Amino acid sequence: MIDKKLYDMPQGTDMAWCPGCGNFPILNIVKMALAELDREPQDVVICSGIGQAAKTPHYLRVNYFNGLHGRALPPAIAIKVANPKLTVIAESGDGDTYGEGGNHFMHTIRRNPDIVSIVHDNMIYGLTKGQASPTSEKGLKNPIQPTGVIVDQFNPLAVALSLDATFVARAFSGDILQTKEIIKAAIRHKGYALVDVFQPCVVFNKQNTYQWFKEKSYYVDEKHDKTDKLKALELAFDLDRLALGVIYQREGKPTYETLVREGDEPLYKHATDMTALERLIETYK
Amino acid sequence: MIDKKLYDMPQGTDMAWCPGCGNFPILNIVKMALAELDREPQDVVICSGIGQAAKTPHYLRVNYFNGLHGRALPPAIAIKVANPKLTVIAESGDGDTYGEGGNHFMHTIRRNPDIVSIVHDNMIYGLTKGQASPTSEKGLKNPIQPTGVIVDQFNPLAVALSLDATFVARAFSGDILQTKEIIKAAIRHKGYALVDVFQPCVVFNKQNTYQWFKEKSYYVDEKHDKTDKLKALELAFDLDRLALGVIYQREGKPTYETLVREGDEPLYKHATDMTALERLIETYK
Amino acid sequence: MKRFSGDISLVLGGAAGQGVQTVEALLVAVLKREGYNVFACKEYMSRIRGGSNSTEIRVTNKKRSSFVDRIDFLFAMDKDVIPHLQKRISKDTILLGEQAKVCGLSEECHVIDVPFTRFANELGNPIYTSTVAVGVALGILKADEKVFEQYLREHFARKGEEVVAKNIEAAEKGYAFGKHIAYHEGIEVHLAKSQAVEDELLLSGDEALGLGVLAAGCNYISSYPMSPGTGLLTFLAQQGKKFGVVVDQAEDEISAINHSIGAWYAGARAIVTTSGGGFDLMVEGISLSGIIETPIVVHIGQRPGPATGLPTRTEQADLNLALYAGHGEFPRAIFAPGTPEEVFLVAQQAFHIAAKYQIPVFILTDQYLLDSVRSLPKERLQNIKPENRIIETKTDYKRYALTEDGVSPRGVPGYGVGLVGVDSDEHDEMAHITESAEMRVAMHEKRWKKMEGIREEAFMPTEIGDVKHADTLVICWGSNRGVVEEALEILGQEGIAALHFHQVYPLPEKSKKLFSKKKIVVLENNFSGQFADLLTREYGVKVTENILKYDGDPFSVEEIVLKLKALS
Amino acid sequence: MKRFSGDISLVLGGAAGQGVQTVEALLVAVLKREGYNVFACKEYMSRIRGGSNSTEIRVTNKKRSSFVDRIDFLFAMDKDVIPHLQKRISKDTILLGEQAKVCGLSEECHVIDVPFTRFANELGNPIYTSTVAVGVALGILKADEKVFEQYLREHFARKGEEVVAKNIEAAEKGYAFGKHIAYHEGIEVHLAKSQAVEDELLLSGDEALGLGVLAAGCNYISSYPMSPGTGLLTFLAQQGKKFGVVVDQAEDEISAINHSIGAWYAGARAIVTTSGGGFDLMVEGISLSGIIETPIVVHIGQRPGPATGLPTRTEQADLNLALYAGHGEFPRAIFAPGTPEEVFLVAQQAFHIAAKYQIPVFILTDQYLLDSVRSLPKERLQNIKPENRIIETKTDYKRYALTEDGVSPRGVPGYGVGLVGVDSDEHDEMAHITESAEMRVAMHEKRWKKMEGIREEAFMPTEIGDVKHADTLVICWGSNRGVVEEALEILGQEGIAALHFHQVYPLPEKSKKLFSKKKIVVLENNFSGQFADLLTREYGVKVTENILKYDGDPFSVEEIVLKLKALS
Ligand SMILES: Cc1ncc(C[n+]2csc(CCOP(=O)(O)OP(=O)(O)O)c2C)c(N)n1
Ligand SMILES: Cc1ncc(C[n+]2csc(CCOP(=O)(O)OP(=O)(O)O)c2C)c(N)n1
Ligand code: SF4
Ligand code: SF4
Ligand SMILES: [Mg+2]
Ligand SMILES: [Mg+2]
Repeated sequence: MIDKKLYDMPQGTDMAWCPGCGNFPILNIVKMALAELDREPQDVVICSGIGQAAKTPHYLRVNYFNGLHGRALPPAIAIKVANPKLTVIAESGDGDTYGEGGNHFMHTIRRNPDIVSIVHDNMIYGLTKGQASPTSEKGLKNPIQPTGVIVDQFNPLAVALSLDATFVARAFSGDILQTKEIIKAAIRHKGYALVDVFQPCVVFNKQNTYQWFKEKSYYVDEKHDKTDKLKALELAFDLDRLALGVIYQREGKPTYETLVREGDEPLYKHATDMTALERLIETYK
Repeated sequence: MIDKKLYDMPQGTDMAWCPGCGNFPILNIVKMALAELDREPQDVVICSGIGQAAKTPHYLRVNYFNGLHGRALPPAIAIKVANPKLTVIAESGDGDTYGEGGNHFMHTIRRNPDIVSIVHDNMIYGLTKGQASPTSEKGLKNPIQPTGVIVDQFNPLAVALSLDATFVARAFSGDILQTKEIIKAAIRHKGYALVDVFQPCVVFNKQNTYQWFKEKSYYVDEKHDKTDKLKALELAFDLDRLALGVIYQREGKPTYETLVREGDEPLYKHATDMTALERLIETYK
Repeated sequence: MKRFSGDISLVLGGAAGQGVQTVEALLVAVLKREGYNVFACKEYMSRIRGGSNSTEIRVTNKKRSSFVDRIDFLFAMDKDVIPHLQKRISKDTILLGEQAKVCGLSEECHVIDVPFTRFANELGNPIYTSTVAVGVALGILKADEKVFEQYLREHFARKGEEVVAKNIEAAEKGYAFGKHIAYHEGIEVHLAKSQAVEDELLLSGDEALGLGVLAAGCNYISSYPMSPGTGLLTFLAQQGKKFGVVVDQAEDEISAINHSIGAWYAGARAIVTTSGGGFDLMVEGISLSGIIETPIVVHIGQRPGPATGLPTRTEQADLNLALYAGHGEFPRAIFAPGTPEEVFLVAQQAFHIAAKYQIPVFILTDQYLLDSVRSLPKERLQNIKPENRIIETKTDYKRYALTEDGVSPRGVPGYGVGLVGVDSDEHDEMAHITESAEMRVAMHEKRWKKMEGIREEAFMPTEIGDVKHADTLVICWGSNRGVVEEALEILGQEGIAALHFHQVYPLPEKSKKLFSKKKIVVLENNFSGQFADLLTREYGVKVTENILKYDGDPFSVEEIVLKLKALS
Repeated sequence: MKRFSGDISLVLGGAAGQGVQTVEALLVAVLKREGYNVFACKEYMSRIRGGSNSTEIRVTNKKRSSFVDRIDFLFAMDKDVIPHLQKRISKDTILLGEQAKVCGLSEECHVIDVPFTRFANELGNPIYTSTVAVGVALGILKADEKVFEQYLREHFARKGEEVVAKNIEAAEKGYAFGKHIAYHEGIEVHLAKSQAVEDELLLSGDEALGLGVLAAGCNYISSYPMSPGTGLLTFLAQQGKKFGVVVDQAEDEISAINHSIGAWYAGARAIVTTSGGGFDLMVEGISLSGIIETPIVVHIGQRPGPATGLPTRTEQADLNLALYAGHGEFPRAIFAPGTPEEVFLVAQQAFHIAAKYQIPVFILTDQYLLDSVRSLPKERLQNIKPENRIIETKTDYKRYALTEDGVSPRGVPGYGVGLVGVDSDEHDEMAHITESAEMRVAMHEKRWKKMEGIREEAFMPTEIGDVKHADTLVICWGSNRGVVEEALEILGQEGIAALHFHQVYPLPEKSKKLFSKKKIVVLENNFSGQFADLLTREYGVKVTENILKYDGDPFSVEEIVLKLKALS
């Protein structure tokens, strides 16, 4: 096991998160999970979009691609394909992943690359100061819907399941140990793994607090059949009692990077075979 | 009942579809459905994107907004909100709706506006000459995947159900009478109604032909409980036997245009209340 | 003794979440009520808590609307304020804050210990620190107690009697302390009050924009949050209900623009608001508006790019983007107001031009302008009567009728017996797809024909100083009006005058001659001199010098004075 | 008697799905094999079946690569061909087709009844009509039978003996008929053959691009289909496997660009291909590439806009878009090749510049160039050795190290012990978010510093004619090289020469002087004269005249000759 400290930023690194924010434990959990799974910092890439959650890669020592709002997944897939030896994690907010990035979310699931998606789900747009996100609850008052959200809450687990995602989990940043296990399982899983992590935003979301998440949620127990998709959907549809844990998992589906290319040689070593090109050019005679 | 001829284009109108294309019956069906439901041409708007299917509004006499590839739904919602008295139909291809337009597809369902989405699903990109669409079957050979499609087939019905769409149906353009009834039910339904219509592309999709669709599909029978969402999902997941008909329907969910605005006065009649504005300005003193 | 007369700059600094914005809002409001001319602008980090932000409030005898480097009074609410603002602190700056938080300064500095924590403790809640600070400032200025008490009463009314009482107590504590230190430290502030100002409006750029689009008859907004474009969306969400404005929070910017164009198609008057990055995603929609000739008004609140850049700071680097966004070619218009009254005006003009010529129209602002607050007489808000220019269609209605001036009368679905089609392909008069080269040319030229009318209606630039007789002409646009005005006044040189453009495209034919035989200096907040390039392209003007700034901060008056002095 | 010598234009017209493209492909290939210089270009409608399309094949003694209006032989496979091409048919045009399909012409026209249906019936399948047509053309040209038989044998080999035999039979039938009518109607065609040509390559713009990016070391493409950008995607999908090229069909263009930039970040060499509308959606991604300094190569196959426009036709109206796409400011480079060899060259240069300067680089082509086929000696394909310029990182690796020339050595994750971060916010050397104005300026200037190197490496324009002594200079870019070359040759005037730019941005410092004291005429396929504007901006050049075309068709030689004549 690697020393978790290896991922720590230099002392005194300024962090832009608010005191008490649910992002801190997630950061900690990710470091622990990587350490326990023995992933060297230089073999890990975190991709993120823009938002509070998306600042995560600035706070641990790994490679990172902090790109555009909503666009964490497309580069994540590409990085995995270009160098299948890397551990690739997309880490972003609920707005980033399900709102601006919704189309990539769906079509990444269809591809099933061997990457992990950790969604910091605070049910709000944090960085832009408290507008509703796709996962905001109906009725939540916010600057743009002063009388409350009028559209349905987005159901990431159900959408993932409907597209035959092979690893669908939900966690709560207030529970470090269990969440760590879930994230470890996600990293170990071969294929696209979604972990939607409830993450209290202590400034803008006064409705879905640590307390609220704690009261509303429960863990699926040992008897839960992770391979039963309809059962998983039933759990996903239940908005009154929020199931935590690995809701669904299926092994064995081929992953994108094995389908779209041959071998796993990093592409930075690749060069065009100029003799073959010469031969190809000859065919145009 | 309105005379269906009212929707006919002048004799000699050039149509860009190939002889035998599955788009022709859909066009015919839409005209019949509108006629039978007594919708005057000037009270109907068809929104479309770009593709072969998206040319539909050029071939019948109604109002239309033939916009950008993938963007049929956003203007459709807006038109319904701006003038709730209009019958608004979004009609486009599978690539347009589920590929380029995938994010709007999801977030339109969340809004539940009272519009109909008719997706001409030929499981291919027709206009651009035969590339795979999201609904192309795995293994389908095409110019960009010469050895066959490697990603999962997109499941529009399951995604719609996972987002709590209130009307989810599938039809087959080879069956005029039943498809007409399904589309009529969709138009009558209060809320977002998805009708995915199997539409053979006789030029580029030699795999999913009239014959193939006929053999693979069957209608849900009278006993089918349209309000059972898990049952509907089971049907949606079955790729061996393709269920046709209204798979799921639930009444009573408020529609977006009633939630986001007051009344149903068309906005072209609206003017700012200048006295109220004067009062508002005074508050900045 | 320290004497300040006619123009003071008071800066409040603190961490995000510390209430700096509350202090600013209260103080500015009270000062205006007291009859002082005020201008306030701010700079802040892209974070919700912590970091170091500041607000500058200028109280001046003459109306001012620009940022100065100079700080007369600095309220440091946090220990990071001093390092953060170090460069702007001089030996004349009076620093106010808790001793522990204002250390690390050279000995020359004039530091006054204000025991905020003690005051707050006495009041039983750190929340009152803000109001204490307001009081201290008012005390130093020797403001009228009755006015601010009255204001606080109104302001906190809906929070209940206790809150009102506590705040008044806090303000009075601060006020007494402020008076005391002014006396004790020999600080004298002389500022003119005027009854006219008492009755003025206090508007930020954001608010002026919100009011302007309402005046323009806007009844629809579909947008996705992005700083600094979000303000308008929030304004309309909060104020728009009673005006019947539909507010749709889009899933992304592509949805927003297509949704909004759809709304116009159906007869609504819509605006989208965003910033550069969000606008990038609307570029295809702009091209759509161009070919289907369906109006759209786009507000771009500029901030420094590329990409995420500096999300909460200011820049003017998206002019080229607005000018050339969208593949293919089609007419457009771009406004770039420099004051709240111009914001109010161009918001209406934008809707007017969009509706009349059926084109995409842009309002370019920036973080600095949107966040800045100033007092101005209500009469400066000029109304343009909004016309919707929608016709009732007849049976033979042709959406794209070829006309003399290129404008085809616009019908909407459901109004009249005609059918209204719009088509993103090249089309014929009936809006059906065409492959005819002749029809293509006819339609393309018809669309471009509209440019003549648009250009004829273009706003003339504002002349600052004696343009006719000047040999050097300073050119600015957008938010730089105030700073240029003040710098020229300070400079007081006869040979130098300025032009400010609140419409940057198209440029009016008539203003071309103003440039002839002069040395042209173009001042803008970007790296490459985008407006200078546009002047060259449009007027054939040879630009002598560019004054550019691209560090995320606005130009300061001092900076411009220096640069202009260096010219001669 | 009709005599044709040294230059014939043979046009094939028919509905989509009727095999016009098969005839073209076969005919061009056989003619090249026979030793004729060939050039072929096409125009077609945006539909899969029906409508009216045509292909022009020029067979010439001198190498030609431009479209002529003139039609010497017109093969009309469908009744719509004549009305569709009416304007280009003269009394000298020889029309070949079934009597019923070539009616409606003035009596002067020379019509030859070719009983295609009867031939096909005799052969038992209408599919053979195409090969019959090829045969007829070859008969008229009195081509060498052995050569085309051999070619057909190779071409149809994998379809089996029977298909080969049938096609040869069809071609011979046509050939005999062609010879017969030539004799009977007194048609004489004199064209020079050359052994050198036999051995040449036959390349379309699309193929040259595909081969060029392979030569550039491209190993990744993620794109979304859009005409005319799709050709490259298809090429790499079909040819790339043996080269280890990863092909990802993206769900949309936003995914494509972000995916591709991600691929570069991880060490791949990626290109995206699209057209204007799809590129609009990539605009934010371009800005991302700009700030994170991760290379990207973008191919934009231009077509007429705005929006969907004329999807299958040609235009050069996306230069401004490529120039200014992306909010904020950052360096870039834009290439616009005019011939297959230039396409091959700039594809490599684009990757070279992108990799070296870590910027977005554009290759602007258009439908006309991509679809045009011509014969050229293989030696004209010039190789640039691709360098990946990736370093192995050390522990203290800084992705954005501030350097002299602005280029920070680029590491990739997993290669070396260092960590590689990239960040779309303004950042420090370690790629972490910064709010420092000083760091912002340092990074912004560092990025712009790279422009110097990029400009230094800019390609010089190609001089056509005696530029030095000319008093009129015709400027063109992209696909218009061939037409200008030929028009100048026809014109044969000493005082007029031309420059063709295959790199349009940045422009090389050194070519500026070529413009001095000349009348400047800029010729381009758009409405507003975009390259002319760029010349004004970059060189301060005053453009005397614009020659513009924007109807979706390329310029013809005749058209340019007329326009240039009108100049003097
Ligand atoms: C294209 C674009 N649109 C909008 C924004 C502004 N923006 C930045 S973060 C954000 C939302 C963040 O919400 P979420 O992803 O839930 O992250 P959180 O801050 O809540 O962690 C938005 C709208 C942007 N940066 N880019
Ligand atoms: C932004 C953009 N990207 C790509 C295209 C090119 N394009 C036009 S139609 C189409 C796909 C059409 O597929 P589908 O929606 O299934 O319609 P079909 O032709 O099969 O009816 C594509 C990729 C475009 N017009 N605009
Ligand atoms: S705003 Fe909310 S999500 Fe963002 S850092 Fe603060 S508490 Fe966390
Ligand atoms: S290409 Fe296919 S979908 Fe398009 S018109 Fe032809 S048959 Fe129909
Ligand atoms: Mg969030
Ligand atoms: Mg399709």
